[in-house]
This record gives sequence, structure tokens and C-alpha cells, in this order.
Amino acid sequence: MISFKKNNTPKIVKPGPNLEAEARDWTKCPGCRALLYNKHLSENYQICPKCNHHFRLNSREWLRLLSDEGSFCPLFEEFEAEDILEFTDNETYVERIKKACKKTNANEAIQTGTCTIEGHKIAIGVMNFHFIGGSMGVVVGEKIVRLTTLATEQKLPLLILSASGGARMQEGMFSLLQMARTAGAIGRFQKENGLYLSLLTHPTTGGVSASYAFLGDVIIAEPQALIGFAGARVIEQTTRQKLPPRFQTAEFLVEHGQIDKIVERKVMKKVIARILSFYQEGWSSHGVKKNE
Amino acid sequence: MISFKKNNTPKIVKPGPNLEAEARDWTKCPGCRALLYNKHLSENYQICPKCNHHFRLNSREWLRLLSDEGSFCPLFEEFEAEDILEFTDNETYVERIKKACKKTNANEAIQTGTCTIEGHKIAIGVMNFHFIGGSMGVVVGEKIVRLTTLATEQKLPLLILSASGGARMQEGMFSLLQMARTAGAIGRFQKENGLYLSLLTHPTTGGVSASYAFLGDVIIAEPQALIGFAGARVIEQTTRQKLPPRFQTAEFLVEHGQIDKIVERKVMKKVIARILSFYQEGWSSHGVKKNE
Amino acid sequence: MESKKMSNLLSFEKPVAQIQRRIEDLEKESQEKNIDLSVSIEQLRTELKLELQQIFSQLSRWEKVMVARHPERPKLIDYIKVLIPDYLYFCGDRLFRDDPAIFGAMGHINDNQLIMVIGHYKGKNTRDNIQCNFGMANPEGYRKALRLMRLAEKFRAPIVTLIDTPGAYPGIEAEEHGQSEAIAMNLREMFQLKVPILSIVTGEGGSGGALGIGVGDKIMMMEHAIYSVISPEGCASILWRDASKASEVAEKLKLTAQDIMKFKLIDEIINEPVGGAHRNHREATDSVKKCILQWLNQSEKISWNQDLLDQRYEKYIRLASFDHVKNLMKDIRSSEENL
Amino acid sequence: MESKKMSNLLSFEKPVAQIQRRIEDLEKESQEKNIDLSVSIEQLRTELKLELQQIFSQLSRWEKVMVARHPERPKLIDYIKVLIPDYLYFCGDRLFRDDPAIFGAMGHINDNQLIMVIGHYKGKNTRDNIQCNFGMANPEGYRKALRLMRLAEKFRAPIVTLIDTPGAYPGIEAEEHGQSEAIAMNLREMFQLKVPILSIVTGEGGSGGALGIGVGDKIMMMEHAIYSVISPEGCASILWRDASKASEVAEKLKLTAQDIMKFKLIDEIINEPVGGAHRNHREATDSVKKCILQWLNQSEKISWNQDLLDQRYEKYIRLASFDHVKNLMKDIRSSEENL
Ligand SMILES: [Zn+2]
Ligand SMILES: [Zn+2]
Repeated sequence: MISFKKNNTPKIVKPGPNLEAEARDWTKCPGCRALLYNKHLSENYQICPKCNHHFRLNSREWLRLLSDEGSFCPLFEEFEAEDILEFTDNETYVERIKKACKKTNANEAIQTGTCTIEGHKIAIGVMNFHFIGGSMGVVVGEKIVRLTTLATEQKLPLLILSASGGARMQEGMFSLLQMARTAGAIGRFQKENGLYLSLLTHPTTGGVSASYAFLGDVIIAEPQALIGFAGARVIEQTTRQKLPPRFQTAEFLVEHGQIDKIVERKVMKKVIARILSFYQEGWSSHGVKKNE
Repeated sequence: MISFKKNNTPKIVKPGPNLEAEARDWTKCPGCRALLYNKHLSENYQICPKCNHHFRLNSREWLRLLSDEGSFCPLFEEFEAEDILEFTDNETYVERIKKACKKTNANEAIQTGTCTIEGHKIAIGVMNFHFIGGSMGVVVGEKIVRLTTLATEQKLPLLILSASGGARMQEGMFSLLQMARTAGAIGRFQKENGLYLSLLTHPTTGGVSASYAFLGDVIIAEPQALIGFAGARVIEQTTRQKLPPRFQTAEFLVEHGQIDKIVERKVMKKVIARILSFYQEGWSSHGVKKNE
Repeated sequence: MESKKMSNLLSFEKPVAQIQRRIEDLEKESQEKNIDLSVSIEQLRTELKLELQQIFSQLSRWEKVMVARHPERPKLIDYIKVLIPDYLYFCGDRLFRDDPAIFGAMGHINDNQLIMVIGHYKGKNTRDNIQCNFGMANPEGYRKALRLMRLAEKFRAPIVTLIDTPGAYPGIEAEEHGQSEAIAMNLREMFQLKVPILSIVTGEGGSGGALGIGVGDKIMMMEHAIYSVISPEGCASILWRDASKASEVAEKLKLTAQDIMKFKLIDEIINEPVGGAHRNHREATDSVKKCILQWLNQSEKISWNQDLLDQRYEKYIRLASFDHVKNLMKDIRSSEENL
Repeated sequence: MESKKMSNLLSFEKPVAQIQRRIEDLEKESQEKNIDLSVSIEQLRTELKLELQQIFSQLSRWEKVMVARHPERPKLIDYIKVLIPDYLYFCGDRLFRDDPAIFGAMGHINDNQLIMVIGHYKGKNTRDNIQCNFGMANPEGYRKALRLMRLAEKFRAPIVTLIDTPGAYPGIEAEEHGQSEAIAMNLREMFQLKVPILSIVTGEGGSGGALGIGVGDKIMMMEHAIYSVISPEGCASILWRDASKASEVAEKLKLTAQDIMKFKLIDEIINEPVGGAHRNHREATDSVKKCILQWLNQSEKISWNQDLLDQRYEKYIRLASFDHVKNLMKDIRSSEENL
């Protein structure tokens, strides 16, 4: 699990006492320092209209953006993390989970279920970076395995949106093994000719990037998203080399052949829908081939 | 097809008139300029005992070196090249073939058949660089396709020893298409779990290297052999860059992960026999798995 | 005929240039003086067309090479825009680099049939050219092509490859990263793809680098395309250490669509507009589109399973085989005897 | 017990060093003066063994980390030489580079059973260490591992992977060439190999880089090996920006073979010689060999087809699953209640 200093979550501007109510409606852009009206920001997919800075969306916001209204059916919500290692750092893991639940109003770092995207039914998993850095513990792994199994059984395309610092160290080896479990499940799904779209958002790193995130038949990233295996600081310390410009950005990864394309948030739904329609057509248009 | 200036075929030393008979018994090493007694050279696998320079073997010599005595059964000897393009450069293609036949006492740039290697029966193809630079025309392609088909049908391991400047330009597109034909045949063979050993000798380049030569399940090269796709001169002219040391040598290719290992001529038969025994054991030791 | 102004006139196109200039002059006059010169213009246009027909039906093989390499010839991206207007492209080999010399996209042809188009991209201008290495792919390009073909297989989308390359890139890194392995792998794996494959040589079919995306159930060539085991320059410099003898060597190599059709090594020649594809992109791309649609129609009838692979394999067992050559030689001899 | 002279003494081994020195002195004296001191020496040896047993049965987790990383611990090549003396190695990913941090060879164990052994290689001396990147593999290493595993499949040779790495290499090129993709691909593809796979953590099991060759039908750990989602140093520097708190963090991470066995995440612990594998290579490698032979014996009984893949998959569906954790928690709670 990698830590990220730069948190690009919208920061509410600290106002003077009288302006408090009003100021809650405004957000300062960390990209260009412009003051943005929250309503406008929200209408613009949480992208700064001045400098194109992409504010981070949580899983609910992503689901709203991608799925057809009211189509999302949550699944596997019953799983909640256990503190099997009895891990404590500055606070206990139990406490950390509790806080994360409260902060995100969710019970884990991924939401899973089914939905339609422009009418195409899919199995969908959306990670939430706000929940302990989107880290993958047993529950995240379990939900992905189950979601993938469901997609295999119901012959649904699978979309997983990643946003994660990696494996959740508070669950030790249990976390690490989720890499193998999810990769195995996705392998089975793909062997049955299932289509898996992997959507990488800022950041996707560590154990998540080195398992299901990079197994997509098609891998799409958001502009400027940080994507990589090792943390930049660790690389600098280990190699004592200066990192190249744009290192580990989505743009860098396209150049290096690691991902298919970068898609702007505004057209993300459209592009995904088009891929889904391509895929479903291929399957339905040729009766002969369908049965294989 | 790439031309090779440096011909490392043993060169008979030009003697004074009286010494002629005697001099025929001696060869000057192009590696260290030592005068080597042909009998000793032959006993030492045509390797200079002073500087380890590997003289080139023709297909017959290779067959003698690799196969158990008397075990080689030639196959597909009936095919002879046709001059379909009516190609003439400094001489007609027909003339060129005639000369090559005479010079090599063979009718094409590859000998194919079956043999045993330390008792293991295999399908074997051995190219002969002395026959028009070991170039691959229709007959070479045809013999490899038929040999591979035979290996598939009879469930024999396949060994092809390459020594070639590439496709034979005198047969134009007919030559080029042999790349696809041989690759297709080898793909079928490998899909049936056939083991294909590719043995690369000096030189293996162009259309041969970019088809069957690099499809080996195991790829072995002779020390210092020149192996590559494009000619060094073309690369220099195109890129205007200085070529790195040992560029396109077997040693360079191991470093770059392209081949499995370099094996000295002296132990070549032993290493190949060991691989064959490994393979046949794996198949015979487990009744259950054999039938899959 | 809608004729473009040529900035790159080939030597044998010169007679045509004069007529073109006269047409332009008349058009200008007609406009400036507001007089009707349409009869004369039409006459000249007919003359132009006849002249072009005349010239292009008698091109020497070397002249064909120059047409096939014409910088204004339609490029991959021109075809993709016409063939699959709703295309989505996919990048990368997932290993090392995205090679711009190979480009691939999926989309609908004629609004209803999904296909994947993959080809060499030479670039449309100097900056492009350099970025795309003039269509000379590195190993990562071939590996990307294979990845995209497998993606097409997953989508059950027939594959159309458009070939237009001087050859695989002869570079240091290309050798280091396994140019041989990458091409060989494609040749082998294209036999295993359970969707129909059509390969079209649209311009230059340069040896192994062309064939590296060229194993198809059907192979077609544009009327003025070439396909060769070696470039005429390369061949000349091996035979005579003199690349300037390329024009002479081109004759020997029999590398035109017409030669290769006569050899029965391709299935079809796609007609080009009068005067070559570079004079009318629209007509050229439409012509290609028509052939693809016909092919798709035929491909519907085959079931896309092992049968398809068996047919593809059988095709290549026959193609350029010893028997193939023998039969051709027999035909040639018997036709010679009949003369 | 055959004890080696230690050039790298761990702090908690100090009491042992004194006894060792005394043994050496007596041996020297015995030889020089030609007197029989064997009784005293034997006594000291017993003392040494008891002391070592005492120390090594009570190691803290951080001390275990130090033992697992011990520079004199047997390395991949030591195991290969003992396990498959007639081995043949294979190089390269066929793509980009041969990564010396991963090494693989095929050969016979016990003269009669062919296996492929693939593992991380940390190197045996400083020059080696640097060349092998201290066992930290680049993507090409993981891709080579996968290629060799597929080769083993063709040979019907069971695969044994030996894990000993601080982690995948955190380098610029590693990122450029797809460290994530390479590891992910191995994790996926190891589920598809139709030969039995055994993974043994022999030393350091460093996160994704360890797991990248670690998907097996059975997973074992050496007695003093560790296996962790993150290095203690890495964890400490994330939690407190202070890598020196690693020893404290090691306790939290529960990364010893004993911890992980208690969690039921591995199948077996392989005993090490008294005082750790670094004190007796022969005993350590023999111990590993014995476990492999037992496993091979079991594997004979499974038919190596889809069944094998199904069993492997089912194992990982259960392993570290939510139910697995739930049941463990229940066990822990009930045992606490019983106290
Ligand atoms: Zn901004
Ligand atoms: Zn010499």
C-alpha cells in the first residue's frame, strides 16, 4: 500500500465566520487556485473548467456518472472487514474502519453490483479511495471474486473501476492473497470469453494495479491519473535516479504500451457504452458463433 | 536475404606448386591465423583448438555430429527448385541452382528426414548455408512443412537447425510466403503439444529468423553465431547509429532474452539428447496425462 | 473525375500535368470572364482521363513501385475514417511501448457489421512520418497488432489488415527487443484466430514486415500496390552493391499486383481510380470498402470455429507450395506451346 | 551438528559465538598438542545446540526477518544443485531481456522425477547480488518465469517455485515495461497451468514480487521464512515516516511462517536445521527435498487436467476468503472463551 500526499479531494475553503454558510458552496481548485462554485463543479463532472483538473469522485459519484439512472443494484453489501491481525498503529484497525465507514457512508472500499450503461447490463465494481485509501483487504477481494463469478455465470460484461493505494497492510497476508484470488477469478471469466473493462482512476497502484486492474481486456484511464506498481518515493530512493517527467501518469502509460486509451470523464460513459454495444453485437449478430 | 561478406568456411591455403598436395591437408584459421591440420580440425568438431573459432559445418556434417550413426533416413529429397520468376542477375537462377547442387552435392538448402539422437527418434531438418546462402525458397518451405506435418502425425519431437541469410529473393513472393507456411505448420505441431527445438547457427537472419527459427519451444544457439532480422549494414545506414559491441551475436541475444542458451558444439548432441529424454519421460511416466 | 492538384508529380505523370494546367487555366478564365467554357473543359477532362488510363495501364514495375509509395496515396487513417466512421482505437502491446507505426481500431462498416481494422501507418505529413517511422514497425508494433487481433476475436469482429510498409524497422532496439520473434509469433498466431481475416496490400508490401500482419483467409492487393520478398533497392545492393539499379531489379522481382495475381498468390485485385489512388481518395477507399463488404458477405457463411482455422491452414498448405509452383509451370509451358 | 563459521553474526546469535569460539579453541588445542579433548568438545557442542534451540525457538518476528534475510542462507542455486543435479537452465522472456533475478531449470529429483524449479535468485556474492538486483525481479523476470512454467507444462514437469525476494524491483524501467502487468499476468496464468505447482517461501516473501511466482496447489514456508504484504520498513515509513520502526512493525504484520500457518494460509512448514538454514545448507536443502518428494507423491494421484485446475481454483476461492476469516475469528474467540 502506497501513501499519497497530494489529496485532490475538493477542499472546502476556510472562510471568515460570517461567510461560512456561503463559503461552503465554493471550492478552491488545487490545480489553478481558482474559486469554483460547487454547483458548477458538480455540473462539470467535478472537473475544473479553468484548468481541467479532475477532482476525485467517490464510488457513489462514479456510479451516478456511469450507470443509467436507478439501474444500480448493489450486491455483496453484507461483507464487513474483520481485524484478524489485531492491528494497531496510531489507532486500532477497528477504529480506522469505523471512521472510514462514517466518513464515506459506506462499509468498504468498493461497491459492487449490477447496472445498465445505456441499456447494456453489466456487473460493476467501483472502488472508493476515501475508504482507507481504497486499499484492498479481504472484503474488497471477496466482493470482486463474487462479482466476477456472477458475471461469469450470468454472462455479463464486467467493469471494475480502480482507485487504490494497493493492498491493505492492516490485514497482512490476507490482503496480499487477494491479488491471486481476484486474478484467478478474472482468468476464469475471460476464458469463458467474458469481456472485462478495467477503468483506472487516480491513483491505481501496488497490489491492485498488479492484479485485477491490469488484467482488463480493455484498459482505460482518466487523464493524468497516477498509475504504477511501486511508489515514486521508493523508486527514487532505491535507484537514486531522477524520475522522468510525467512518470507513472496515464499519459506515460499509454506511451509505454501499458493501457489502451485515456478517456475524459465527460465522455467516459459514452465510450464505455460504445465498447459494450460493440461486444454485445458481436455476440448476438452471428448465431453460429454464439454457441461456441 | 542478407549477404554475408565474412565467410568463415575453411579456406584451403594457396600453396606453392610443390607443396600443393600437402597444403590441401592444412587450413588457415580466420580467427587466429594458425595453420591447422585438417584431420585435427575434423576431430575437434571443426573448431580451432587455438582460438575456439567455429568453422561452419554443412548439413551432412551436422547430421553426422548430431544423429546416431546410420540412423538418418532422408525424406522429401525429390523436391527441386523451379525458376518460376525466370530470374537472372549475374547468372540465371537455373544456373545458380545447378552450381549450388554441384558444389554442395545436395539438391537444396535443407536436408530433412528422421533420425535418432542417443536413441530418441525425432524429425530433423538441417539447413546448409553453402547452398545459395541457405536461402529459403519454395523447396525449403515445402520440406519444412512436410517434416513438421510428419512430426505432428507421428508424434515425434522436431529439430530444425537453421543457417540462412533469409528468404530466397530469386523466388520472389513464393519465398516470402514460406515464412507463413512454416510458421502455420509449426503452430499446429505445437498445439498438439509437440516439442520443437530450434538450433541457430551462424548465420540465421531475415525471413528464416522471423519465422520457424524463432518459434522453438527451446532455442539454442552456437557461440558467436550471427543471429538477427535485419542486416547490420542496413541498420547502420538507416539509423546512422554505431552498433553496440557483439550486436546480433548469440551472446547478445541471450542477454536480451531472445534465446534459451548457448551450447558449445562439442556438447550439442549431449544437451539435445538430454532435452529429448526429459520430454519423452514427461510423456511416458504419467499414463493419466498421456491421453490428454 | 475529381482530380487533385499534385504536389508530387511522378516523372511519367508529366504529360498529364500539362492537360491539368490547361483545365485549370480554362476554369480560371471561365470564372473571371464569366463565360461558359464547359464544353472545352469537359473535352480536356476526357483527354486527361484517356491519357491517365493510357499511362497507368502501361506502367513498368518500377513505376508501379513509385505509385505504391506515392506520398499522397491514401493512408491507413484515410481508410479507417471511411470504412468504420464510428471507430474506437486501442493502443499498446502491454509490454513495452505503443508503436505508432501500427494502428488499430474497431468500428462498424456500413453501420451494421463490426470489424477490427489494423494496419501500418506511414503518417500524413513529415512530423507524422517521423513519429510513425514511415510505417516501419518495431517488435512492439507487431505485438500490439496481435493483441488487437485477439481483442477482435473476443468481440467476434472479423479482422481486416491493411498493409503499407517498406518493411519492419531495421533498428538496434528492434533487434534487441526481438523483431524476429515478434513477426514469427504473429505468423503463427494468426492461424489460430477464430474470426475471419482479410489482408489487403494497399500500398507497399515490404517483405516480412508486411507479412507480419498479412496472414489472412483472403489476400487482396490494390491495383497499383506491390508485394515483395525484398525491396528493389535492397535486392540491387545485394546483387550488385548498387541500390541505383533498383528500377532494373524491380522488373525481376515480379512484385506488382498483376504479377502476383498471375501467380495465383492473391485472391483479388482491387481496382483503383483512373490515374491511381493518390488522385482520388474517395474512390479508392470506396473501392476497398466494397471489396470488404463482399468478403464479409462470404464470411457469414462459414462457421467461425475450428472449420475456419482448418480452411485457413489448408489455404497456406497449398499457397506457394511445391505443387502450386509445379502446376503454374505446367500452365505456362502449355500456353507457350499453344502459341 | 556440522556448524559453519559465521562471518555475519546476528545480534541474538552472540551467546552462541562464545561457545563456538571455545569449541574452535579446544579443537585447535587437541590438534596441536595431540590430546583427546573429544568429550569436552562434545559437551560444548551439545551446549551449543541447546543454546541455539533455545534462541531460535523464541525469536521475535523482527529477528525472524533478519534470519530470513541472512546473507549466508541457502540461495536458489544451492537448492537447485541439490534438488535437480542434472539440471538444464533456460533463459529469457523472448521479449526484452534475460533477468538474472529469476532463474529456472529443469531436471530430475531423486533420479526419476522430472521437475522445473523456478525462483528468485539473490546472488551468492556482492558481484552476483548486484547483477541479480538482490533478487528483485523486473517485469522481464516475471515474464521469463511464466514462459518457463509453460515450457514445464509442455514437458509435463511439475513446477516448484522457490520464493526469496525483498519484492519486485522498484525501478523506472520496471514501471515503463509493466511491472504491474507482468505480475498480474502471472497470477492469472498460473491458474491455467496443467501441471502441479508447489510454492515454497525459502527466505523473504516480499509482497507482490513474491506472490508473482507463488500461486500453487500447495504453499509451504521454511521454518524461519517470512511472507508479508509489505516490508516492515515500508510499512513503518508509511505509518510513521520512519523506517527505523521496522522492528516494531514486524510484530504487527504477523509475517512469520508460524503466524501464517496459524492463519491457515499455508499448507506446511518445512523444518530448518537447529540455528537456521544458514548454519547448515545441506540439512536445509535436504529438508526441502524431502517435502517436495512427499508432495510429488501426492500429486501423482491427481490427474493433470481440468480437475487439477479446478482444485487449484477452489483452493484460492477458499483461501483468505471472507468465510476463512470468519471461521478463524470464531476459532479464536471460542478458544479465548475456553481460557
Ligand atoms: Zn483549476
Ligand atoms: Zn583459430
